[in-house]
Amino acid sequence: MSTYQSAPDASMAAIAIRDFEFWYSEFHALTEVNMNIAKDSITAFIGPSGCGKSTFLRCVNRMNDLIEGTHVEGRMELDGSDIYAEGVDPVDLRRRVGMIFQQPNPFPKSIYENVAFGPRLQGVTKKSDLDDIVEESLKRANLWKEVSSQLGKDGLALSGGQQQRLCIARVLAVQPDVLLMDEPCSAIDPTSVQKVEDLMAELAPQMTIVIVTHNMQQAARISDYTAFFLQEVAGEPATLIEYGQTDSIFTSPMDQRTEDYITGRFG
Amino acid sequence: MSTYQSAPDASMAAIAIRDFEFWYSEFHALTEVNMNIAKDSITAFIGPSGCGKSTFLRCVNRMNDLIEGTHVEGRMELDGSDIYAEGVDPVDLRRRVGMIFQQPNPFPKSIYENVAFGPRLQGVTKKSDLDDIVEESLKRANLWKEVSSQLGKDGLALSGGQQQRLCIARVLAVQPDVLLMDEPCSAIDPTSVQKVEDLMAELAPQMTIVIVTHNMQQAARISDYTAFFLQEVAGEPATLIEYGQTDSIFTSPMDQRTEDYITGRFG
Amino acid sequence: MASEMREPISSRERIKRALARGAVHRVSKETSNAVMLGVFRAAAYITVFVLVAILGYVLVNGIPNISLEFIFGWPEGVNAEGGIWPAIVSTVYVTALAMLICTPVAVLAAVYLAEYAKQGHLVEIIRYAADTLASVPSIVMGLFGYALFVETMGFGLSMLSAALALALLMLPIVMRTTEEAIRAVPRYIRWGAYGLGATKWQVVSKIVLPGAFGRIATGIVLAIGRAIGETAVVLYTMGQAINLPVTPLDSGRPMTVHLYLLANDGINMNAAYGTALLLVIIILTFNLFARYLSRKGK
Amino acid sequence: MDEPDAVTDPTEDGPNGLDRDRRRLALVSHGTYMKERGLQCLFFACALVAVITVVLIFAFTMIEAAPVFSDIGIGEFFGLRWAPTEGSFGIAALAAGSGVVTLGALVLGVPLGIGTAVYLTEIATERVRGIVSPAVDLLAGIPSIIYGFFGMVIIRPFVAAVSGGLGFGALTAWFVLAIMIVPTITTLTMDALRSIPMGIREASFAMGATKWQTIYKVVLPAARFGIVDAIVLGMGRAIGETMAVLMVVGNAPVIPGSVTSPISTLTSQIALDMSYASGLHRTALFAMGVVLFVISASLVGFVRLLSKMGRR
Amino acid sequence: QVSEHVTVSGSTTCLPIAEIAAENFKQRTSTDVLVSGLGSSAGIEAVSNGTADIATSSRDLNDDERSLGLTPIPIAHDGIAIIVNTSNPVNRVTTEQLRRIYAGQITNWSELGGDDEPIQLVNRDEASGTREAFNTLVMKKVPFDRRAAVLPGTGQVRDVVSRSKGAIGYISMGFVKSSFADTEVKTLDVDGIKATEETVTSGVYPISRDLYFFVKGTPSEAARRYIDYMLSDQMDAMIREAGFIPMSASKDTGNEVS
Ligand SMILES: Nc1ncnc2c1ncn2[C@@H]1O[C@H](COP(=O)(O)OP(=O)(O)OP(=O)(O)O)[C@@H](O)[C@H]1O
Ligand SMILES: Nc1ncnc2c1ncn2[C@@H]1O[C@H](COP(=O)(O)OP(=O)(O)OP(=O)(O)O)[C@@H](O)[C@H]1O
Ligand SMILES: [Mg+2]
Ligand SMILES: [Mg+2]
Ligand SMILES: O=P([O-])([O-])[O-]
Repeated sequence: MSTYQSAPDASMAAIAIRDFEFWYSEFHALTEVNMNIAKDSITAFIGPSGCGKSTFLRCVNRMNDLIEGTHVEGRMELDGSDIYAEGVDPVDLRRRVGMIFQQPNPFPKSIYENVAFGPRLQGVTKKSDLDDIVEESLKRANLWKEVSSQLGKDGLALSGGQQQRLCIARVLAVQPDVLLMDEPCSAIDPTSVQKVEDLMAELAPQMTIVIVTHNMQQAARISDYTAFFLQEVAGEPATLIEYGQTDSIFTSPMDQRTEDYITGRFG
Repeated sequence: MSTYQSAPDASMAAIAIRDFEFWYSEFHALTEVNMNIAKDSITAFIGPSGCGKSTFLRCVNRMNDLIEGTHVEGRMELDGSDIYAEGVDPVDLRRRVGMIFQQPNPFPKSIYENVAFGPRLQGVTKKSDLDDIVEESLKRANLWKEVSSQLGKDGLALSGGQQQRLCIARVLAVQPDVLLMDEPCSAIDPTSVQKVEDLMAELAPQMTIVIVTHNMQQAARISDYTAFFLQEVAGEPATLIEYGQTDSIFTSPMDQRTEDYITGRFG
Repeated sequence: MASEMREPISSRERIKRALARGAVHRVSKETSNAVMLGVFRAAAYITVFVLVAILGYVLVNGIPNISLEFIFGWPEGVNAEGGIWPAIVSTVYVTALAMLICTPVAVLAAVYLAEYAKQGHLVEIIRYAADTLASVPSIVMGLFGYALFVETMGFGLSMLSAALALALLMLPIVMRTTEEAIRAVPRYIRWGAYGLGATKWQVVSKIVLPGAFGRIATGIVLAIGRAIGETAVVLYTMGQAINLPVTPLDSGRPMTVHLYLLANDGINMNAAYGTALLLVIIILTFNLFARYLSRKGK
Repeated sequence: MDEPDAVTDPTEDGPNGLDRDRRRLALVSHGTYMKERGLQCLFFACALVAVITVVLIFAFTMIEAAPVFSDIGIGEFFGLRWAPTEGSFGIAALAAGSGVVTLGALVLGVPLGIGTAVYLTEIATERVRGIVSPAVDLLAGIPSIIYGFFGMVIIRPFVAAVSGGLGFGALTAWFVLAIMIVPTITTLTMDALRSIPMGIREASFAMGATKWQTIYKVVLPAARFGIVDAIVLGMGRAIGETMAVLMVVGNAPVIPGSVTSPISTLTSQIALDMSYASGLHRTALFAMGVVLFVISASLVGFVRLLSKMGRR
Repeated sequence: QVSEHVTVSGSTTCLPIAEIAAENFKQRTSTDVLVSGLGSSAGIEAVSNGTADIATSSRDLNDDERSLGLTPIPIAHDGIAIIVNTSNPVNRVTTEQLRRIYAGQITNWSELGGDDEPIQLVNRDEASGTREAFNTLVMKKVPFDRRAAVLPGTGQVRDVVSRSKGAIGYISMGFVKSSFADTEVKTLDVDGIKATEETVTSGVYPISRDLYFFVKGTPSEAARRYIDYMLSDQMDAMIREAGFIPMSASKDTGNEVS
């Protein structure tokens, strides 16, 4: 059903999705998703509002487990092992698959404690180790310069863009293999958007990044691969319409619906 | 200060605005607005978020009177009489100047009672008259077919798009001369947007319509005239930057800031 | 096109005509508006006036009777002259004990409802039970406390019996405010923690409860205010002996009961006014403190 | 439960050097599982405390009240004559007293409470609201004994002076209870009114409705469930109130001749008799407790039903 | 050291003297005595079920209570005064009239030679020993008018009567005069006799009774010493101050009180 244009093959996949279906209780939200998400590159999910981009993203680190009544079918493999297999600890999975949300969501704690939160969960207690991790993570998130002198400050006291980078630093501190970002730039100012995009470009070579965005230009700018989702009929499940290298998708979409969406004919 | 391109002249004006200023208590929100809103046509207000489009729209039916501490200067004339003149009853004014909001807001009553609300306020009590008004208004709002068999149903039980049309029917039932619409399509689905746009086109020949929209394509598609507002410096009042026929504004804006906004360079 | 146009025109005319017919019957909307707004205003003024009158009355009559000796002294003699120190201590003692008993249970119960429970019959039943508990008339709680704690469990008329009964009274209040507080913690923040690989308990204990602390404290303080003012429950669970309680099994006489007895005996009304004023001051202080906490929590 | 086979072994078919830091996904460890389970059970137990208590209250009062059925008889129990020393345990007059006192309090208190709430949410300026609504909030916390005390020293003598009687009776109780329930009704009604979206008020004004028209045609109907909630909870408070009533009704367990003659209520009679009652008398008091409990539980049930309807 | 304490519960009439005794006793022996007053019947109930060491009562045991095995210890004599509003011109009643008043048969003061003013009955609650004594001595099994206001405390009866013109009530004579109340009440002569220490001690005043302690079985050491203290000469002045008549008064004159 989906169209593929020079999409990553199984050998390049960090995450391999096969015949994936998703339900919110009664509501069948996603159907027949098949795709390989390329390792150490940036994949963008685009599509009109309500087409299940966030839903699908949250399937990757099983955040949907937290919503009552959800249910999946099909396989989703992270480095070859099915994350929905019986007995798999979603907590461990989420440590390996970090997530950034639309709304920057620092904990109501100090900057330091925000970043140290993950390592502490994993049992790091030595002050010097924690200091190290916090500094490294903030540096990787391009935030160190701005906050190094005020690590005790409340994370909520930062600007929106800084908060978002703090959230990224917080995730980097647990060394995830995959980073999921759900519209990470839609609630922050243009200058901060620039910084976050730069940061993503820096991280990509060693990290699989998946980003949901409403901003076509952003998808075109930063991603290596683009996946277009669509829910054609309200109430029916959405699915993957077209997937492939970003250049191809944006310059020569093969599916009419992709083209309509990209050229702004709806949505 | 504002630029005008083939803007309506005073003879065509349903609403004539002169040197209009607006304050929320201390905050000077709008300054030096001068414009003629053309009778029986569609005028679109565009501009980035927070530039006072809604504020200005709400000045036209004096909804801002309901907010404590607001204050206006200048003149705003509806068919030649100043609506801010002493002794003008805002309640009567609002009957002549209907308003549709971003969020469809039917009363938690039956569809019938929603539409009959305005006529009842005006003293219509005869069942047959009310029946007539309800039917005619729903027909004009292109909703009759969908709801004629279930007039007793709660207005809130309709879909978002139907709710918005119900709100329009509700306003039509009191026969306003002017219809103000504040982002009427931003909270409803694409199919419904189509229906509402069609409806506006049908109504326009006999009704002055002013619409605030964030959707540039929509403004271009449906409006006869377009006004671009901008607040250049945060904290300073916003003003009208450019105003004129929609075609001219979109194809050859005279002000650089208008061009920047329309081509998506900011906002 | 033409046929499309005709429809709305005729509609327009018909609406206009119907509206015009109706306009004949119109009553003066300005008058009814002015009158009714006046009625509402009057209702508010009466309410405020009455409540201020009560507080003013208690204040005016109470102030002359309050002194250090009144606060820290013991009741003496035939006419209960002197002070009400044992009553103050009994009140503080029993309320603190009730709070200690109630808070952990209520907070953990709220955690269950907000974080763990699946919506369903069980949760419905728990909520119904909590609501019912909140509305059990205090005299019934007194009866129950007397039958269970005083007699069956053998705690006698004591701080412990009274505190247990009061804790039951406070339980639903703290439970509800805590649940609301927990729910008010944005789900985004929770997700952030889950996303970092926190287990449910870690999220609850490290993120949710600290985040909700201000509002939980508000609930507890409000419940304390309620417990301090309670009379019927303690009357038959604590006894009324004038006594400085030491162990939880001691009897005592809280301020509310002292006030009731003074008012009934009607002999030393001065002491009654003084007690009433102190009681009101203490409770208002707690409630103001709760407001302060909730404002700070936001 | 642990099924390692469900996870394919990466070392077997790991392709082409891309398995930089490939590791198996950890399975949920038994320790973590047990700990989380244990905590959940603890929380659950705490949540059940409320249920258990309610059941206990009912069961305990019911057991203590059991002889009412065997030794007094249901018919006699709901009879008119309350004279425990003479072996009559009819609660009809007391129940009637509770009913009369509650109804009157509602008649006075509901318009005041709702009127105040409407004024504060819909009409008053920001400044007035800022002062008055916290004050009403605070007054909701004033204990009933204070209201009773005030009723006893001010309202009762006042009613006595006006009516020429002793001043004990339904009329005095109405005033006292009305004052008591007004803050409750006001705060709850304000909650209900505030939860109505601003949008429909704006819509009404934009249709050319006056403030009053908006209030009674749009706002009050939209808030009707919340307002009924407020009234029912105020009613519960009035029925269950003990000390304030005890201090002003005069405690005569009869059907009164007028609103200024002494009456008695279920709650005040329990409070009055509890200290010395023994035997059947005591049993009857517990049975009255059961009656009160059932009334308040049904009111709560009613409110919950209503809010469920409101949500729909 | 585990502080021993004595729990005393019962009559509101006896409350003041029991509390004074407790205060003084504590000063002397540092033993806590916890006194509460909910009515005589409440105290008797409390002692018989073990929640109190001593019951105070303003009446003797009734027939039901005799089987409980309680030992009565009279601690003072007391008269029950009939009180009316000071503006009431009536000065005397007979026991017979009193009975008919409280039975609801005489309902207007004019029937007693007073103003044309309805009689407002103020009664005590059933826990009250005063009521029980009044019932025995005056009502003689004729039931009380059930429409009467029932007040749970002596002080309230006094206060209500002092403020309502048509009211009548009965309280322990010890409470008639109070330096703390700002209102006055007037006592009526009963069968032509004023309630005074002499008339009560001599038994001439028709509505008099004794105040009692009741204990169950052998009281604890501390309780026994508290009782002894209450009966000692040291308490006499205090008992008089509270408006009652110490037992020694009748011993002195050699009179026995009914
Ligand atoms: N918790 C939920 N329970 C039930 N349905 C849900 C839930 N969350 C989302 N949905 C539904 O699933 C569909 C997909 O939602 P989703 O949030 O994934 O869309 P999206 O593509 O992320 O949209 P947006 O661009 O607006 O964020 C929508 O129809 C939505 O209504
Ligand atoms: N009630 C109010 N009191 C004070 N300031 C207000 C109020 N409402 C709006 N403002 C301010 O007035 C300015 C204009 O707001 P307005 O809502 O008119 O903008 P807008 O152009 O409609 O924006 P949007 O596109 O987001 O709807 C903003 O700076 C806003 O913060
Ligand atoms: Mg989304
Ligand atoms: Mg706006
Ligand atoms: O002394 P009593 O309170 O029992 O009348």
